[in-house]
Amino acid sequence: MPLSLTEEQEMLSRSAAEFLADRASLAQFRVWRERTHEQAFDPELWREIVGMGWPGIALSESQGGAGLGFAGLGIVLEQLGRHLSVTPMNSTVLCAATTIQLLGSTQEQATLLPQIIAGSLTLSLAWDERAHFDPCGVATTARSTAGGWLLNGCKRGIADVSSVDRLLVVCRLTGEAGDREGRGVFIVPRSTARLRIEATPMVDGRNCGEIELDGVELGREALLGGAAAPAAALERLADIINAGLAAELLGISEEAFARTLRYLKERSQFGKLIGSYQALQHRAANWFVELQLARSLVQEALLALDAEPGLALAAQGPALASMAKAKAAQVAELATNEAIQMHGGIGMTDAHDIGLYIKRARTLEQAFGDQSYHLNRLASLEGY
Amino acid sequence: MPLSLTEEQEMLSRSAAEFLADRASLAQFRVWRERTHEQAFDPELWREIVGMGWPGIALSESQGGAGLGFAGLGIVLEQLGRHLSVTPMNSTVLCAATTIQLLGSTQEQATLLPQIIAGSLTLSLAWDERAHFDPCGVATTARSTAGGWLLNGCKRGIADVSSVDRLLVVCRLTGEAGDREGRGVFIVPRSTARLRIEATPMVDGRNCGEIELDGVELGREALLGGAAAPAAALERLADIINAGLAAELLGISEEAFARTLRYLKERSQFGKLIGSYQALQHRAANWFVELQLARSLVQEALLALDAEPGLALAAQGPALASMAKAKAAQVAELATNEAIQMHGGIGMTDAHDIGLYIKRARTLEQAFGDQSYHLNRLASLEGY
Amino acid sequence: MDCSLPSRGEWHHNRPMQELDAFRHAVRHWLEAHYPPALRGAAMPIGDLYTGGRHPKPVHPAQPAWCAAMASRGWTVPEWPAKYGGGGLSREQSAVLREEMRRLGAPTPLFSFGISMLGPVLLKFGSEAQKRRFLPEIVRGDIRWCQGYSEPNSGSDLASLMTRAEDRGDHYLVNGQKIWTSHGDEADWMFCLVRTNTSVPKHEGISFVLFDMRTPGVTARPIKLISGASPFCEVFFENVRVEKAHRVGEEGQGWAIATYLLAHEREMISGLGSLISGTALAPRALKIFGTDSDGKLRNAGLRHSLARFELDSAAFRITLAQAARTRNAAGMGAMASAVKYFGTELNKRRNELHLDIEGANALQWDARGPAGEAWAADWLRSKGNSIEGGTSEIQLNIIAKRVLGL
Amino acid sequence: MDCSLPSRGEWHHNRPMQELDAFRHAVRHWLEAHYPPALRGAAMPIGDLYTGGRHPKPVHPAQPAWCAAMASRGWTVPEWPAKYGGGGLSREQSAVLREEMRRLGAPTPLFSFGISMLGPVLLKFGSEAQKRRFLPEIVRGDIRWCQGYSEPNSGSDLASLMTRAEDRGDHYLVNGQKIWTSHGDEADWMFCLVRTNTSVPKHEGISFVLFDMRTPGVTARPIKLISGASPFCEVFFENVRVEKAHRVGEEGQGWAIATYLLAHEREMISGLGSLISGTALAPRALKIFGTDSDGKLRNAGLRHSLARFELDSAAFRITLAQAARTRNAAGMGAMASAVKYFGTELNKRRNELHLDIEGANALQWDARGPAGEAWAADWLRSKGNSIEGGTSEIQLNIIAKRVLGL
Repeated sequence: MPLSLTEEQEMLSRSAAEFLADRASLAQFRVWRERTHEQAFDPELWREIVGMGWPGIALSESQGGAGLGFAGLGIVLEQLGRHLSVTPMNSTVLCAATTIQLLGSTQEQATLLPQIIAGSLTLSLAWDERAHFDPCGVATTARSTAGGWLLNGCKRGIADVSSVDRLLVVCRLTGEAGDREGRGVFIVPRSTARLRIEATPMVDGRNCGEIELDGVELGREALLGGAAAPAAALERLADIINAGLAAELLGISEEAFARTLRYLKERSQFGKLIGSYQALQHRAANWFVELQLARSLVQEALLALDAEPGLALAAQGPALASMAKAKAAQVAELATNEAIQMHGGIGMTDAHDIGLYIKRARTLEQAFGDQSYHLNRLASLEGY
Repeated sequence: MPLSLTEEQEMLSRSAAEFLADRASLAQFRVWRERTHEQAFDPELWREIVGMGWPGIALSESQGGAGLGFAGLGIVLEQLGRHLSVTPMNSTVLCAATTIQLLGSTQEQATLLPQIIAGSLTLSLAWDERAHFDPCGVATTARSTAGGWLLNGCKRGIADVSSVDRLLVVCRLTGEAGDREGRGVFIVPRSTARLRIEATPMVDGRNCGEIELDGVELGREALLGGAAAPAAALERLADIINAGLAAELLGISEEAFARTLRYLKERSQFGKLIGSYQALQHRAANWFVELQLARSLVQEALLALDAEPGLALAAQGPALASMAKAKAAQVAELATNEAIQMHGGIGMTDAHDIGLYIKRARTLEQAFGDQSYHLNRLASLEGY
Repeated sequence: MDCSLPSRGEWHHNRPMQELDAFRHAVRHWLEAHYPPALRGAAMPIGDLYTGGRHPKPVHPAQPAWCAAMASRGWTVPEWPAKYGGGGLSREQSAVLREEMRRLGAPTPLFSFGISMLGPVLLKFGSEAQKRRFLPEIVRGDIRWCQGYSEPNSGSDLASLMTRAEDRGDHYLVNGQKIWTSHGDEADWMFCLVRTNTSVPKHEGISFVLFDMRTPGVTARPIKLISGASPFCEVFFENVRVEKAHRVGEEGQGWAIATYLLAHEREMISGLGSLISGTALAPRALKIFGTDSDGKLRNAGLRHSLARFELDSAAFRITLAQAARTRNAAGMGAMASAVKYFGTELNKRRNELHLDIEGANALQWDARGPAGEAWAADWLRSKGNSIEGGTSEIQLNIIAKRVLGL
Repeated sequence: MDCSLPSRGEWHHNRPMQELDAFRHAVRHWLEAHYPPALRGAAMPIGDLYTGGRHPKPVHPAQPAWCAAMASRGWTVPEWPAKYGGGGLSREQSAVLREEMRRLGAPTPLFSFGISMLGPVLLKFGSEAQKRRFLPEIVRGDIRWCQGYSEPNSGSDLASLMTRAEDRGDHYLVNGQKIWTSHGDEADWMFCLVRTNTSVPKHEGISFVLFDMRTPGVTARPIKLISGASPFCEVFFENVRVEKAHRVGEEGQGWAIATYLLAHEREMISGLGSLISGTALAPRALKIFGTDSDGKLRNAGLRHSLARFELDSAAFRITLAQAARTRNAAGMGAMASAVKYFGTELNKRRNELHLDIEGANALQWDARGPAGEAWAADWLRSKGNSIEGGTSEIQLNIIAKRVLGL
């Protein structure tokens, strides 16, 4: 049961699944991961995805998008999770396009979003500075100079860093690390002087690296929106990203479940299919229930983030986003662990596909806050 | 596998089990719980227990005890847990005799301990003032007056309060609620003027009540040890009590397990013994493992509390006491919940014995700190 | 492969409701006129709902009038056919009625097994005579029904039931025993599974019969639970005469009827929403533990557990709401088991968490919460949630077999 | 009934050891003289222990000398009979030797399947010729052994193995395949379960044979795991000639031998103690999250999980120590499964907790901890702990059936 509510959404889900099974399958991932040090994604695949309009899926029709909202984007991300497809949808669309949509001036939106939609511009968001997501803990400084801005600091955990055209770098304009106010987002081309980029191979076969800004000089126009970003807009940005990551995590859990269920019906031990053993049946049934619950929260979070600002549902967006991420991560942990355990020895081999899901699941969980982070945030949002 | 390491301990365990099965069984508990409002325990049963020497079990031979240490006392408490026996072993022996042993002067010990051993004196420890154990949160005051002491405050959660001869009341001599130093323990006879005693029926069929000290006047000799109690001694007191409660919790878990295991081998559904279903088998096996782990910690904690002060094991006493209590409470929660669930509908009836264990387990957990309290303490002891 | 994006279309699930506006207006008007002022603002936990019967025991004096007013329009059972006393409403109209009732805070006027269980069975399997006789009584709440299913040796394995119904021409002679009969001591009639044939496989020899609890030979004895309450009975049958005319469906069709009822779990599912109600946890925790200088609950472990619980509660509520939206779709049977399993386990967790918050105070036998909740009794009672109505183990079996195909 | 209290007696479990003092003194003296200074103070994780063999790959250059010195006294296998090269020590003496080695921080001089698995089998089932030939090699670590048990379709259900050994008079011709053979590519000889009879029930047609891995027709192929390492092999047999003289025990006795080995799990259990080793968690957590003004770890949820983990680790260690004390008692078989099950699940939990602490840093493919631990690889490798050597499910089955009698 995929992440969809209407017939249109089901159609989108089906067509995404078909495309990815054909063009960005696990077999293709296995080929790709050998080369991923140099290039973060396959530009040919990306061109095809651009041709289908996915980069504009969440953007309004007036912005040149499909107007399907974050619910629409979530459906595609879920399928990317199921197929472990390597694309810049996460870095460029979920993170960067949303940043521009929320923080960019009308002019910037009009310039940048069409380039993203057309596939001529890829970007990645550089926010974190330490091993754990800490949205206010921005110590990288942007000092105003005569001609523009001077940036100093280090960023890490930047998706697709080895290939994107530009970076969106969250810097501190005023105050100090930990302050909610005073952060701004800068657009930094990868070829900028005094910008060092280093890609790190991750367990999920992607690269996700660091940058060092050692006195990077930028023009005045480099600051997105021309001013410090409102703290509320940055919070909404993180909420949207987390709901999107939750959708991808959900896809991973669902695919791990589907494959394991198949295996339970194929593999025999002691003369019986292992799926006929009640202990495994109960664990599979509980896993199925947990999947339903995660799906409910992810779906509701995406709807809330799409809802008109005045609506009651919209007000629940922040809490739902944290709930969706925490639950999706928890279920993905359950799913990927159970998948390996139920596959037994073969599940531990690199040659079998089932072991690939756990690697991607954990990197998605860590990005923009793990379970612990989001449970803590949820408690704070609810006032306890 | 009971809580015993040596042949002597096994003998003690066996004889305690036999005695309690005969004289303080669940059937006798059922009769007793109807009358427990007025009297906390059966004095006839208590006389027999005194005759066996249990009140002095942990006390040294020089104090007139059996010299079997807290490991010996734990073995008896475990059996009290298994049989849900109602006795003042907890209030008078585990709590009060230990308090006197740790805080009393030589003179006080020589006077009071023999009375406890002889069964002529029962006592209970009044420490808590709120719903959760908070050893330093003592607000009840003892002011020094010309003739002695003036006590004001309220205490709650006092075991066997409706029947004991005297109360040991933890009061504040100096400082304020929350301070580690400045607490002292007073001996207050139940007939004291301006002392109001109120017993509350609890889910476990015992009573456990409150006292109000509204300007209670006591002589100078009422302060145990003649001075404020060293904070370390009060901590050790709580450690010993918690290890003892953990032993009783372990007994509950073991008995709930034994009875459920029997039921799994008797009850059929769909033409098969329910114990032949693998899902229940795996849960029972996991439960068995958890029991072993709880037993290990309880045993080790008791040994550590008995160990000579200089030994490495003794230094681990505080951490082990908290680990033992937290683990025993967690396993008792598992055990009593699983026991009811595996018994099905019959487990929900008051007529069936299995439902009695859960009630006692939770009151024991709450006394002197629940899982959450002890995990927190453990983390603090370990410096994180 | 068509990889183009769908057009915007009906992307969200809000359905246009303009055509229902007139109906909504009329309903609102009527409700405002007939919903008793005395009931407004009163908290109405599920145990306080009006259950009707020959000797009704309304918790609030205004309940019978509210029930009678609603029954006069058939709105105690909005979607049943009007000719049997029902409201004859469409599903959409029924939803509007519920919404308008919710707007006023109006509780269900009548809560009964007649509505949720027997009615659907009679509508599907009953004779015309049975429908005409029993359904209007159910609509009005004249008769309170109880269910005779489980037996001491037939809990999860219901089909092994042994209560015998001997053929005596125009009637059966019933002997045996039922257990876990909700309110068997207060109910007026019982719908009951009995074995009419012992020489066929166990599922095929069962029939579904109705009889008055005043029939000679019927004895109901309350069962005291660990919580102290006695919501269930044992019911004994000694040569009880049951008219064949009161058999629903064919002889031997009883198991099919029971199965149909299990699948017809809509009411049960919406009832489950109330499962995870009770004392609100976070405010109690804040009251008891206070906050640290950052405004965080002082008990950090509890704070973490509370957040996990809240998250799972929200997931459960949303899943329920989605299940209600798709209630007639194919996936519903699966959801019923999933929701029953998770909801009951969640409620047990809620109650344990509540104990962690209140500490020893909640373990006083008579402990009462701020809204009069019986803390200890509610906690103990919750342990039965995952046993009654099909154990958690049975729900997991159903999911594994029927949904996952294992 | 005798209800009197026992006399104090031998209440604690410390045994008098005076009579061993002379032995202890001699051992200490010898160890201090022979334990290579180069190895002192070096951390020696289980993967770095010396494994011997024809082409030894010592991690530390001093390891072969240390092994040779210990082997010269038979102390690589202290309790084996001296006539086969063992130390001939009593259980008490052996404990003293271990204690003295621990005092010096001296690691096990030789870690091998020859010692822990094949040796006990040969001692019990081997012919005198086999003992005289193979045991001394094992004592010295001349030959490294591997185990040929699992097959692709025979994992948990080991007895269904299909590798055929055809009777050819004085030898067998072996065809088939093994999998999960630890270090099959580095081992010198294999002890192997093969099917010598297909016309009897599966447990009865199995024999236990030994052969050189250089025998023509034997091919070992490493299996790459998700962690990137290849500690296991597939091993293929194509017309491999195995002398009947190298069959241990009778034909058809293989299953009994394998079962005996499973019960003889002492070494395995003491090995499990090292399972839950690795990066110490609390110091890392403190370093990464810091403390609040009360000195508490700033991540409260993690603090709670850490305390729970520590508590279970302590319980596990204590249980292991108690199991070791009673290792020859009847309850041991039960404890072996309990300890294997809980220890491996605990180690998985440890690794997940470690990820929570390090965050994304531990997900770098090449991430290394302060002591050189391969974080990501160790985490991924831990997932196999509850699969290899009998899955958690099999351990729970064993406990349920053999211990609980279900």
